Amino acid sequence: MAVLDLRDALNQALKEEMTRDESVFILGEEVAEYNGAYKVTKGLLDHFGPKRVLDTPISESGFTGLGVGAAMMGLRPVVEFMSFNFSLVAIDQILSNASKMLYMSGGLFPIPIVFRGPNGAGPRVSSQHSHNMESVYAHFPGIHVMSPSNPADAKGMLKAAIRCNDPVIFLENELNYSAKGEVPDGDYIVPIGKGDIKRAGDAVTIIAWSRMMNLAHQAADELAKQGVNVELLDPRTLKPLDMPLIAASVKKTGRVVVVEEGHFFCGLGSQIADSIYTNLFDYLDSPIVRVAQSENPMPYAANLESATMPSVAKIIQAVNQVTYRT
Amino acid sequence: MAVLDLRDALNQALKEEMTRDESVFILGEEVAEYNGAYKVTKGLLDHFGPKRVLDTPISESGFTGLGVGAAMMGLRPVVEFMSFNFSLVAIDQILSNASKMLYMSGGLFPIPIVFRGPNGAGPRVSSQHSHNMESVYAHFPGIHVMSPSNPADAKGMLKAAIRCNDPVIFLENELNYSAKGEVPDGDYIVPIGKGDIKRAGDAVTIIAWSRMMNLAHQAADELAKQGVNVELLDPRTLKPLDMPLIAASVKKTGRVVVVEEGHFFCGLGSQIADSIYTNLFDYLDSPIVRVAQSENPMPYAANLESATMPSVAKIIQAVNQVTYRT
Amino acid sequence: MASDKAVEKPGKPEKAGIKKDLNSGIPREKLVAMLEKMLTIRYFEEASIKAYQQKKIAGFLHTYIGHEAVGVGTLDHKLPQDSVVTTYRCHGLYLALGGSPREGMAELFGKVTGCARGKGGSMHFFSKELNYLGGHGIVGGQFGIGIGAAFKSNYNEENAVSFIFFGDGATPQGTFHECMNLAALWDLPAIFICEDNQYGMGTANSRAIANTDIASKAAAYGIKGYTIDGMNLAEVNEVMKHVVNETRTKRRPALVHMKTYRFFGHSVSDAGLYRSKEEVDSYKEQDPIGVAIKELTENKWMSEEDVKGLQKAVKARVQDAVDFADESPEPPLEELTRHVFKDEVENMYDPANVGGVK
Amino acid sequence: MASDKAVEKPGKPEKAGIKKDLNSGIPREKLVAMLEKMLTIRYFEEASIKAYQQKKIAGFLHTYIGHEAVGVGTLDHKLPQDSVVTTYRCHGLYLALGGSPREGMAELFGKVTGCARGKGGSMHFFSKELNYLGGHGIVGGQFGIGIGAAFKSNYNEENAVSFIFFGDGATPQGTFHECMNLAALWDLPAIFICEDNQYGMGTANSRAIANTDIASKAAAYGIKGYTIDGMNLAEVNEVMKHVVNETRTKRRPALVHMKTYRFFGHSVSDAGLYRSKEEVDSYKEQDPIGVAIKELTENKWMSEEDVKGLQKAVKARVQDAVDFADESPEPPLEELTRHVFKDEVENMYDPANVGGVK
Ligand SMILES: Cc1ncc(C[n+]2csc(CCOP(=O)(O)OP(=O)(O)O)c2C)c(N)n1
Ligand SMILES: Cc1ncc(C[n+]2csc(CCOP(=O)(O)OP(=O)(O)O)c2C)c(N)n1
Ligand SMILES: [Mg+2]
Ligand SMILES: [Mg+2]
Repeated sequence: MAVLDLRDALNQALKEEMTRDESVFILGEEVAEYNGAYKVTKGLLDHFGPKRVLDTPISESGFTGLGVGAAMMGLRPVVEFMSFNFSLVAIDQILSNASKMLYMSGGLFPIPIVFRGPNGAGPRVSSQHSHNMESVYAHFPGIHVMSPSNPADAKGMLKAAIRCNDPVIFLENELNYSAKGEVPDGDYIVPIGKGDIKRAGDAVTIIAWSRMMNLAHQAADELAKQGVNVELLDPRTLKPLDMPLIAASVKKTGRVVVVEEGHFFCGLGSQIADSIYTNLFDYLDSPIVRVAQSENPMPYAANLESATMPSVAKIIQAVNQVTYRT
Repeated sequence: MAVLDLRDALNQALKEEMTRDESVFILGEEVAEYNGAYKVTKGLLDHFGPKRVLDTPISESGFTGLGVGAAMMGLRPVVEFMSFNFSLVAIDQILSNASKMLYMSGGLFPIPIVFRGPNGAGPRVSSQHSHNMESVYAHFPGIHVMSPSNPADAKGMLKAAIRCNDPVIFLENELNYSAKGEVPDGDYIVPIGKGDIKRAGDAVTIIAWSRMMNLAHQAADELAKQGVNVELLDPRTLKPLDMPLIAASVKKTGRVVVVEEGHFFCGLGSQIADSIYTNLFDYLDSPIVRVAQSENPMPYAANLESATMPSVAKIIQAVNQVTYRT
Repeated sequence: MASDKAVEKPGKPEKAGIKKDLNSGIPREKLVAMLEKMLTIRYFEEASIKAYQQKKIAGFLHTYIGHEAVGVGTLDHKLPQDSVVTTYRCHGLYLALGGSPREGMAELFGKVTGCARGKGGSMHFFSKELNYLGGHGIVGGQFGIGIGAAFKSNYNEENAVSFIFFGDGATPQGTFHECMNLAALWDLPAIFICEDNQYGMGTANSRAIANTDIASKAAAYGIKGYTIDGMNLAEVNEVMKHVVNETRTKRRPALVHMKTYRFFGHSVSDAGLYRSKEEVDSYKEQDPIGVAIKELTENKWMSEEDVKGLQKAVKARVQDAVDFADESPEPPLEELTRHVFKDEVENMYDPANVGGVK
Repeated sequence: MASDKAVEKPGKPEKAGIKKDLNSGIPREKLVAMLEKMLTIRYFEEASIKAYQQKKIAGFLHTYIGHEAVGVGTLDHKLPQDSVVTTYRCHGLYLALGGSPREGMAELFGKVTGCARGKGGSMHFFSKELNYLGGHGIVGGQFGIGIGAAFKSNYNEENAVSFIFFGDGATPQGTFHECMNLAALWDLPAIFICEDNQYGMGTANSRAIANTDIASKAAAYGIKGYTIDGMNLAEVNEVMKHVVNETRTKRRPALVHMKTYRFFGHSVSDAGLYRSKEEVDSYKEQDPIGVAIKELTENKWMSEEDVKGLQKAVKARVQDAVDFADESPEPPLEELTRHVFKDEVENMYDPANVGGVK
């Protein structure tokens, strides 16, 4: 197993899947000649040529729709959004077309398509460039939502997404592209719908995904020093949730903290919490505590930005709260 | 007090506010010469002329943006979406511009704008015309979300929305436009952020809004016959939620059913439930039960459509479940 | 991918010099076949309006009556590998392509035997064999799909073209512009066909479009634009032959402005107060069905009897479709959660994931 | 509202016949003032790059270096009631309008004394007094704002015009088309100014735009289009005088294609591998600052000393801005939840509504 950046793990997944299947192609802004705004598509143009690696104009709605049409005709597009913030101008194509096509055609036209790119805040990029989109895409049926936290998962999950015959929203994170980790060689697949216990513990379950899992690891290290044995659960697929895995963990710990980078109100954490309360009410020893962004657009100023975002300190505080250590 | 259709109550609110304030104008598809696709704007063109009542081309992103710019310069636009499904092609203007402008300009440019129109399913209009958007708009800071269930509220809430100096998403419902009720004359205002107990009871709290409140009323009538005394709580403003009102009701009943027309996963109900669990855990006698759409796009066939939607029967079943009467 | 051709000299609107006389130039057999198609559409739509009034159909219902020459004249040139996509006004093209009236009517009735198993309804007709990519309810939502199909034709080095139909009301949508640009930039074999019936719902197109010469917009993308009298079957058929051939061989998109008219309201619920009876009547006089019948009878290619016979046969076929739809079953309840996804995924149907009352 | 004018004869790209010589035609005093503005922008941006390297600025930083003649030459014609909106590349126009370098630099440093209280940052400069409507990060997101300001001018019967700046890369966005159409249809006094620096990030515009003659796109909306050498201060100033006057008096929008160039990368993190040093150098030779200095000195309107003095004075002002920014405080933490809303609303700040750890 090689140690790779998360970025390179994604690149490997793309390369392997494009090699395996001629019908896979990738399009988006700056994915080809520029090698990707965040270099996830580095070398793909050289390797596969301009037929399969396409730079697009700044026309998110147009090229997203193009992807949906190509998928209807049997191709398997990977659409890169330079950032998921820009998916907002294309969201109608995702929700009204991609996610509904199979159903409203009575099963005639499956849409094997992946929408991928960084989700959430980049560093100091202010209000318009910091949306977390998971709960929005997860709200509507007909689409799966995935978000990897480490390089191995990134590879295995992206390969699963590309092989899936249905639309997948694949949420990366700019601040996580350089995260390093061992990545299995070759055909490594993480199935859609399967979460993972990143660290076993019995005192409290922290549910976190994407970059928040890094913070959760740090919090867990710190709490371990204080004798609190935290279990880290990464759902990986955000919809559908791996409820069996969540249930097993909650039954063990009885206490839950949910950490998400995005906003609190109607964030994915609200659904995770609701699902746990509904299905595991009697196993809970304390109310769930959620850590999320504060209720304001992302400010530019350094101090305000960090006050807005979830942090290791806030996670530890949340753990203290569910364990009544405050 | 006159008895009016909900549609006419909205019309009255628009007329009164446009009369009161010269800077209020309305634009959207078919709002002027056609008198509105659902006749909410009937007579406004005749009364206020084409300067203040404007038919737009089918360019939702363009005219939504136009509204935001006009608001920055001091006007008070009311933007009608013929249906909130079509707000998806304009959502970037709402989320990236309208809801962030005041904040990212450091307080310089407030955006007094109302986005209104029918939300959710019309009758038999199939997959692409049946989105419920409340949890999506409620997820992001900088915007209020309101949704009236009866004519009096419709008038008082729309007037409050138009007077608000911040963006408001105002969600109506096609199937509710003909609902009748007494409507106070003149300057009747329902403040943003204030919910209402539509029917007092002590056995269980049903939280519902918009057209779902009608179903809840029917369910409550039926349950009353069975001796179950239901409290009906209409939050009216969906964000921010009237948590004090919710808390008082939950403390009284200890049991909660949340009914929403839209989808379950990350629906507004997930946040309502989460907020109740978090803040009122010790007052709950049973897990909350949510009633929502089934997990599929809206089908056209009559039987499938009604199987998809929440119903009186499903609400009664939910009440039975929280009261352990099953 | 972007070639020099992308900025080739802007095309001028071209117009074929075909006169609207009884010598349309369409050969007899073909004209009869086209008349049959137009009648099929006309009677199918009339039957659907009646069924709507009987509450057998619900929701929105947008008929193709008045547009028949556009669909029939154009799709005459569709080859099996070609694809077609359009708006919610989608029954006519489906039938023009040879779609089954039975499956179409059953779709309108919301029956499982429908062309989308009763799940799509009036706005969402589909056919896999015909590469009929729908039936779309969001104005402008189908442009991307259409250029995607054209993209796939290039990708797989097929000689397929993509027919993209849309209304005049869709031209102010941003996606029109995005997709025209992409198609021109990437040399996609897509034909953008604007069915300009002069209104988007109740809005006359001069109140929605700054420059109503739609073909002239092609120049902004360096492609050719054409203006066609969409009430004239022969003109549609002849000019589209050229356009389709050119698109197929030269792999460049084209924009076609079809001037047509809808004889009924925007949908069945539209009172149509925004246009005069005189205006409507003036177009009804150009009814391509009447014109075709006149040509056939005056040329003695068909007798009046022949015509009546044909009309009767088509009506019977439509009635058969109505009966079929009537007698077909509603989708079974298992259909509710079928086709949300193609693949089964772990934990998908766990009730904890989809909630609801258990 | 839609008038006949909306379909007036499509405008032809017009081009003023101004030569690029030392006799620009700009009077001495004005030329000196414009040079000062261009220098302010140049030095401000250079200082911002330096501060970025020192990690005093973070996130994205897109400089206006190379574009100075466009902003300064155009906004010379802005009256107080007019409004201006642009992209994330927004420092130059702010300074061209007379915005305070101190408040601008403080914004970049994320300080509460910034023109957006440190909350907006590099991409979101605003000024209420100047009707500077931002600084926007979503490509194409500002078109609607700009036509909204123009709409308000008509609504209140003011004679204000709206300047809408955007990049070449924004023209394929759908909102460009929607807003051009709306402006033309409703006779809005909006001037669409494309700062075509030939690249959208790393994509040469010929790889993004099917027809790169941007002014020619005006015809699709029945308005006038202009092509201007944006490196030529005098040409910008002169043609824009005409365009602004015409827009102000005739209440018709216009589309202006400014051919310019950015001397640095798209943002500070761009290595610029997609263009050659020769290409960059060829534009640096046309640097409007150098040209202006040459004209002023060769005409003996300024001595070399004068020029150095001016440069020194501007540099000092920029240094003062940097010092001011450096010394200014960060926003207090109360700023975090201020300005989310203008109005207080019941139950808004109830922690049960916004969650988080209590
Ligand atoms: C994005 C969007 N906005 C609005 C609507 C509502 N709507 C449906 S059809 C229509 C008019 C379209 O007119 P046109 O494109 O000319 O097609 P026609 O119905 O005349 O064939 C409108 C406004 C919609 N379906 N989608
Ligand atoms: C909708 C959207 N898509 C993509 C981006 C990422 N992006 C930022 S600037 C840019 C290039 C824009 O180029 P151009 O319009 O020519 O302006 P320039 O930077 O050259 O001034 C891109 C792709 C964005 N900000 N918004
Ligand atoms: Mg039309
Ligand atoms: Mg550029």
